[in-house]
Amino acid sequence: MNALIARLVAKRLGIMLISLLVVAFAVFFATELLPGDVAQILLGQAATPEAVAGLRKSMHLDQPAFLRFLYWLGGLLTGDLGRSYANNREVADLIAGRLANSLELAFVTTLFSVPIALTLGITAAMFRGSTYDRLVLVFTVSVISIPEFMVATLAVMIFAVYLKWLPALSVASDVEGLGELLRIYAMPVITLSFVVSAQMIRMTRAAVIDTLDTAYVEMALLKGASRRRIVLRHALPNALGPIVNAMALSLSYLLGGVIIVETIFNYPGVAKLMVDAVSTRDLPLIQSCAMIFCVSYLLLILIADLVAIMANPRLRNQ
Amino acid sequence: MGNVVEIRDLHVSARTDSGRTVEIIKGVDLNVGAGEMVALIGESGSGKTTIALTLLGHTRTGCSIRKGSVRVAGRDVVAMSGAERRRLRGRQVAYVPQSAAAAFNPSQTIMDQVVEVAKIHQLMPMEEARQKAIGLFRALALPDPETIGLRYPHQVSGGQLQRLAAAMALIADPEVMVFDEPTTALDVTTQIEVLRAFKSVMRERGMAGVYVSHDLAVVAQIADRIVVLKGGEVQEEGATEQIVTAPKHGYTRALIDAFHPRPHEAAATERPGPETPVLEVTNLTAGYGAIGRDGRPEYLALKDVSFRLERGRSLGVIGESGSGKSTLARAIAGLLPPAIGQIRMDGVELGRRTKDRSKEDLRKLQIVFQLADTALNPNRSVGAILSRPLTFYHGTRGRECEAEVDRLLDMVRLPKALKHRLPPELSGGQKQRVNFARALAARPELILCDEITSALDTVVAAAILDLLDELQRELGLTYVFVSHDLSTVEAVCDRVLVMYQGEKVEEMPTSRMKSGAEHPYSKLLIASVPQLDTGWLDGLDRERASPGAEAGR
Amino acid sequence: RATRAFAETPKSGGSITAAGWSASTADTLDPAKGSLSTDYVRACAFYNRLTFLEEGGDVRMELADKLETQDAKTWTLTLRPDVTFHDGKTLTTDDVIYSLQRHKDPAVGSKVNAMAKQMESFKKVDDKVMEIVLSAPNADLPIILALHHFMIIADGTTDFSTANGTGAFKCEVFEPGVRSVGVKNENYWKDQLPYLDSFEFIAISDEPARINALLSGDIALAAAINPRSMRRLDGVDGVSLSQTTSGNYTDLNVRLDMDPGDKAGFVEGMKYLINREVIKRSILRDLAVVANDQPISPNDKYYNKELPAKEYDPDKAKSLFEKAGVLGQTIPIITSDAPNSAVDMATVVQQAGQEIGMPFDVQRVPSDGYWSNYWLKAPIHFGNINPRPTPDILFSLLYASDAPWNESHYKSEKFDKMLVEARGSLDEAKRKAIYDEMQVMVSEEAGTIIPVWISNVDALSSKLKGMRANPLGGMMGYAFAEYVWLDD
Amino acid sequence: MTMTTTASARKGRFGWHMNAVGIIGAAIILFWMVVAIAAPWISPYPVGQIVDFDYYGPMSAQFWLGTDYLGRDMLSRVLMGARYTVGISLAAVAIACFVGVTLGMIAAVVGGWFDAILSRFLDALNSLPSLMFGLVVVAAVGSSMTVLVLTIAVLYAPGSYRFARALAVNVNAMDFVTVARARGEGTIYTIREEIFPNIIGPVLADFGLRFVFIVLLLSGLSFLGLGVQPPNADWGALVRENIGGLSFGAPAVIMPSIAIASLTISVNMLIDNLPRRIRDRSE
Ligand SMILES: Nc1ncnc2c1ncn2[C@@H]1O[C@H](COP(=O)(O)OP(=O)(O)OP(=O)(O)O)[C@@H](O)[C@H]1O
Ligand SMILES: Nc1ncnc2c1ncn2[C@@H]1O[C@H](COP(=O)(O)OP(=O)(O)OP(=O)(O)O)[C@@H](O)[C@H]1O
Ligand SMILES: [Mg+2]
Ligand SMILES: [Mg+2]
Repeated sequence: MNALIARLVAKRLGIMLISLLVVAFAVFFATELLPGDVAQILLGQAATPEAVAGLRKSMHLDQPAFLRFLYWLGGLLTGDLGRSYANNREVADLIAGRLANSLELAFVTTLFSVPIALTLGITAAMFRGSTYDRLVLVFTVSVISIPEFMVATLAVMIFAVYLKWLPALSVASDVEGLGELLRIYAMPVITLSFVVSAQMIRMTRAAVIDTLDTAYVEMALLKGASRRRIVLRHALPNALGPIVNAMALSLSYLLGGVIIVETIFNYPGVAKLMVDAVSTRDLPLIQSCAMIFCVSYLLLILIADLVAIMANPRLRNQ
Repeated sequence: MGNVVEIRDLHVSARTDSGRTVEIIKGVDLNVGAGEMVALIGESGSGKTTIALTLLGHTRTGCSIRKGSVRVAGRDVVAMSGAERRRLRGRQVAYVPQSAAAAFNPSQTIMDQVVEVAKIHQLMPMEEARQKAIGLFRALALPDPETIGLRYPHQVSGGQLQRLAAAMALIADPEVMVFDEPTTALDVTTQIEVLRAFKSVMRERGMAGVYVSHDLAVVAQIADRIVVLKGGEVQEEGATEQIVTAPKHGYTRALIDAFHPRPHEAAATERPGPETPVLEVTNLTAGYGAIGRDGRPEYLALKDVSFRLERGRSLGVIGESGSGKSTLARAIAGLLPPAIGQIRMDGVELGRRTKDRSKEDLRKLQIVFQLADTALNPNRSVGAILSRPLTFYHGTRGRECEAEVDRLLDMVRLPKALKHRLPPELSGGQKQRVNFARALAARPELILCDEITSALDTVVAAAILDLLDELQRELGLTYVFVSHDLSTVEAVCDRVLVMYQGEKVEEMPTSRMKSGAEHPYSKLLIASVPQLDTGWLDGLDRERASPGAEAGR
Repeated sequence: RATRAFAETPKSGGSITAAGWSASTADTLDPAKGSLSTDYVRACAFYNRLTFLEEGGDVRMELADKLETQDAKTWTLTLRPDVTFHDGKTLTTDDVIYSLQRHKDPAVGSKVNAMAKQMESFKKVDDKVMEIVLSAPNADLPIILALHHFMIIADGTTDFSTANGTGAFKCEVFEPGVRSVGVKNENYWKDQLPYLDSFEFIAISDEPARINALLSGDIALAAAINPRSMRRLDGVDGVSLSQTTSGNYTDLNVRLDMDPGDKAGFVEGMKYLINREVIKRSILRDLAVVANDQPISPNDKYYNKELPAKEYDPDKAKSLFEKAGVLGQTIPIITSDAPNSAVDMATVVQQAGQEIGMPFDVQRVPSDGYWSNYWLKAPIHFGNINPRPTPDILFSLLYASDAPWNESHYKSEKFDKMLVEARGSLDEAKRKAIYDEMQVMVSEEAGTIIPVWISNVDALSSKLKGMRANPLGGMMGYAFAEYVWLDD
Repeated sequence: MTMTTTASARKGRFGWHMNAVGIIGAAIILFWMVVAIAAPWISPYPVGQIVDFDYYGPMSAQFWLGTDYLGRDMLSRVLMGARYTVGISLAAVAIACFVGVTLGMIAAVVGGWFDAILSRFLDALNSLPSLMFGLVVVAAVGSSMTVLVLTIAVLYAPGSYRFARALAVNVNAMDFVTVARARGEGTIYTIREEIFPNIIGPVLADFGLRFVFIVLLLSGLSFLGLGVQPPNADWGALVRENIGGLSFGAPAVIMPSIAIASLTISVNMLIDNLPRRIRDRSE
């Protein structure tokens, strides 16, 4: 069993490396295709040809971009993410704090949204076809069809401006105590939960319904098991694979896709960092962010697969 | 002492997708006395399962008990509250499902599921329940009774699972056991073991039972009384002996007739001599899994099989489940490239896989699968399914094609109007006919039939077999007929080939099958076919000292 | 409205958080590279300039004690005696020379490289006195030195991960794209200043979010309020507004060297087609002043009051387009969210065009890369010019034949000559006359259509006192931190 | 065997019946489609015209849905916006799903290297930030309606691919596909006739969700300069540009939101309640 998982993990890590390489190249070429380079963008309106040339030279941008890219890749192998072109700081330093922030937010959101999504999805499946079920379905579609920035703005207006319960900004800098932490995270987490839950609810519902239709669930019913027991002990463990997979896909959004939330709540995370990096054509920073998103995406999928395997004795004992 | 089960004027209705309500059980009465085993038989869709489930106060989604009462141990389950019904289930009435493989939760150990009833109803401490389960395993002649409970469902064989399902039902010492076709999915050798185990346990504990089946021979072994159902109504009811030997109702007679296969008559034009065979298979070896360095797959399902088959003849392939019968058919059809060996059709060697074969070769050799449900695309009309091979192989289109489809439907005795239906709208027998007609549409010379009647009830199966026989005579077809059911093989084949663990153990003419089998496995297989004789199973027990070890594998 | 009573007495103590509108990883503490409001705010807090531009446009000495000249070419600079850097080092002319000299090195990437080039040489007289020699006379040097980029840093500084300046605050935290925190410099050379113990500066790029943060009390100052948000803030207790009409404008540029701008009459037609009144009222909600197609703001003493703005006159525009032979042709206008309100202005022009049978194809392009890809390049596009303190800077930056940002590619030898003449002249009346004429030339001849002056509005908590307008831009020319105080 | 038993109950051609919820959904979609087509004729004012010097005007007899931040007529803007939101989103989601589903089915049927490489490639495409992708597209090929539709399609095809592939792999293992293969059928026939009809149900449900995402994505892309050009705006962009009016409940921000919700919810209502004939084909 452990050998199987070890083999799977090894294989996936191999694939991950290849994917990372592909993404790195793709991002590089995309950056190259974008008009303008760091020097030009940094100088902005003041970008006269001589000024650009001078700055490029001083930043060692006069080497071919591809060479710099390879150099960066080489550095990556030794764990060196390089220096940001835009402000000449270590990319690792720039990212570290913000990645921690992003992970924190993603973590809290996960803690909050996953149980809710599971509960709603499972209960909707249990009462399939009922008014409750229909309500949940309509709710999920409505939630995803309200633009994220609207949810966020509304939340701020209600909770921060009118009620003054929560701060309008979520600067995680000087937090004291759990209560303060909860206050600070409340609004971004609510907004993000809206965004990521819908998909999870729908998939959970579908997966649980699939298993509720099986003969072994009917058998459990005929053994006199309660509805609760049927769902929790018989249906859920067998629906875990697809559910976890859907969760992984939804949660992968929490790192790179939260730009709107980061903007509105002024939360310093990696999504905004990446946008900054793109707008300044800061190749090392763009690349590093892209790698982080890619790795987190692949890791989540790997975890989902491992959970699916652990949940399924047939796979587990192969 | 009164009846343990009393059903009075039971009406069950179902709501169809289009919102109509149809009555599927139309006023059934049923009594089961203490210690009595009553069998419900009838064709597919006659309402057997529906009635059996009402004993537990359960109806499938969309169905509801409209009228009548179902009294179990004196209490009416129809009138019970949900909580009361939950208390009844598992404890007073227990259910053994048709397919144990599907009825076990794949992610829990067997022991957990067997003792679950005790846990739900808090009948005894868990340790005690486990000990009791082990005792049941032993009583049901399961191997390794101490440890088998620790395995997961996929780690035991189908026959064992079926017995484990019985153990699961027996754990709470219920007053009534409900068996829903518990052996239909098993092969004959396993079926015997399971039947025997059921019978002895039931007898020992003096339980009452309801046994659902469409197989008269099986029912004859185990039931005290038989109730014959059709279209949700009771046709005939009587003691087993009476039903089997002196059926009164016409439908019952048809059932019993269908059981006695008409022996196959060898093809009329017995051509002699050294004509090139239609199909010649030499040293065929095939399997599944990764291909090793020696070119052999990891797991060999077929080892060194050879045979010849002449035009207009049919060859039966028999053997227990997993013996490699389907693998043989798939290898011949080119769906599973063989590792070693050749397949010749009309003396010409065929490509290893379908891709390597010419369209003409593909046309001449058609394969028909066991489960018509999965072999027919549920979303294409019968007409479309049948016209595709016509267009594909012969370029027939338009009106001509329509006419040809009509002719095919006629050939398999289906009304033309069926053309516009989708497969899910057909009955099992109809589906299998369409499945077969599709093969005929190619105008093949050789048809590989993989258990095409196993999933059908006897009456329908007999009709299909007749049809096969007739078409062979009319069109000069050659069949390879895969089955685990000897009587069907007997009905259509000239020769039989016995398979065991991927190897051909014996080949002989059908006529010699009963008397002339030499290999011990062939003998066991042939002796395991239930006879329509109430004393057969008991007689067999006396004959043979210990239950066969094979079935427990 | 901006000039609130200044009679109240300032109080010391307290700290605030203020929010600008943009920040990125390119944020810098190097004054030479500053390009965003956040950079300027930081620079003003941590460093000092030699001179400071007051509300009315007058120059006040800051680090400089005296700045004198005879011929507007050679300037003698005397430094204040008592100034020290945050690290304790005393300010000397070496620091000044280093600070000014580095702008001329292209490798530094200075934003004012072009302007610094005229400072031909620097001569140290002693620690407190030096000479600046210009390549040509320029009477505006004191104003030029008041630009944010000419902040004085310590001699030899190359590492800008923190700021070592002479300013009112010491840099405590600097996280590019996130926030910066300054704490009061106890040894500040100005008496009493600053009043605040510390201040934090962040950027909230989403405008509604910025206002929400102010309303919820999370921040004390929200810069650059959109005119259409006025309705939310009007009459709200605890919020006051600070409005500055400085020289900020968004202009529609028609390149004179390209089709269709090279066709006689086209540019003039456009000047009549643009509905300044609608732009002022509908787009900017009256937080604007109608402008007359030249870059010198009405607050400036050199503003030509005689020069009228062209009235909206679609019929005249139509006949001009007909004359140019372009009527009915579909003409693309490049717009983007990068120049303030440009998209809305483009639609106003488009709508007006539609009414006279002149179809404009408005193309909104990404703000990312707008300045390097479309600005100055597309035949018809929008630009946005921040306030500049002198006509000379404006004209040489934007209209001289060799101007780096010659938006409409306007070329006139006469204009170039007048520019040089005015620059070198210390005679006020003469300068005024020349600049008046130049304004007329630009207004009539150049392809830059400047419909309105855009006011800058900052919203602040009414506890925050001491904010005043400044010609260099909003937030008191970005220098508010040093001068504001908290009242309770 | 249960399949057999339910069959008889399904006899008859009642499969096309659609329930009330589905009909309402279809009616709303139809309504918006008619609006999209007829918009230029039924809009009371030109979309770009400033008709009111007030802004965020309330609903009135003159301006039914009030006015926007510039004082333009909201009704006209919403009506014209329907063209873009309905048209582009439907076109883009159709292309994305068509391409994704087709490739997914091919990958499932062909398998092997083709499958492995395609899956890796699309995974990589998926982890490219969409902002960057949008920027590159504008920079490389400029902006037009076609480009916008294609860009969205490219952004959403990988997800669709993943989904369809997983479904198709299951169907591919069914006997009727084996029969087709044994008959010698080509890949195209197999995916078109044998696989596709059996995954259409879940694919449609996925289509519905993806449609919702695309409606919202649209507004983001038009800010990048892709696609809908001023003075026109899709509904998402209308919400975005008028978001400042949210605090006093201006109809300018509420109305387009309602329009979005009505469209996306009814698309999903329709799909969830399609005649069983279509929806449950794969069950
Ligand atoms: N949920 C349902 N909705 C509608 N009709 C149903 C439903 N379940 C069963 N039926 C119909 O009820 C009838 C009786 O079904 P039942 O399963 O009891 O038959 P059976 O005799 O057990 O058949 P089999 O031998 O195939 O198991 C069939 O015609 C079937 O189509
Ligand atoms: N796809 C597969 N991968 C691996 N092993 C397989 C596969 N299909 C069949 N086998 C194994 O090959 C052996 C022969 O299988 P085959 O299907 O030929 O048996 P069979 O005689 O047709 O049995 P049944 O009567 O149950 O249909 C079995 O042990 C089975 O478990
Ligand atoms: Mg049944
Ligand atoms: Mg088989």
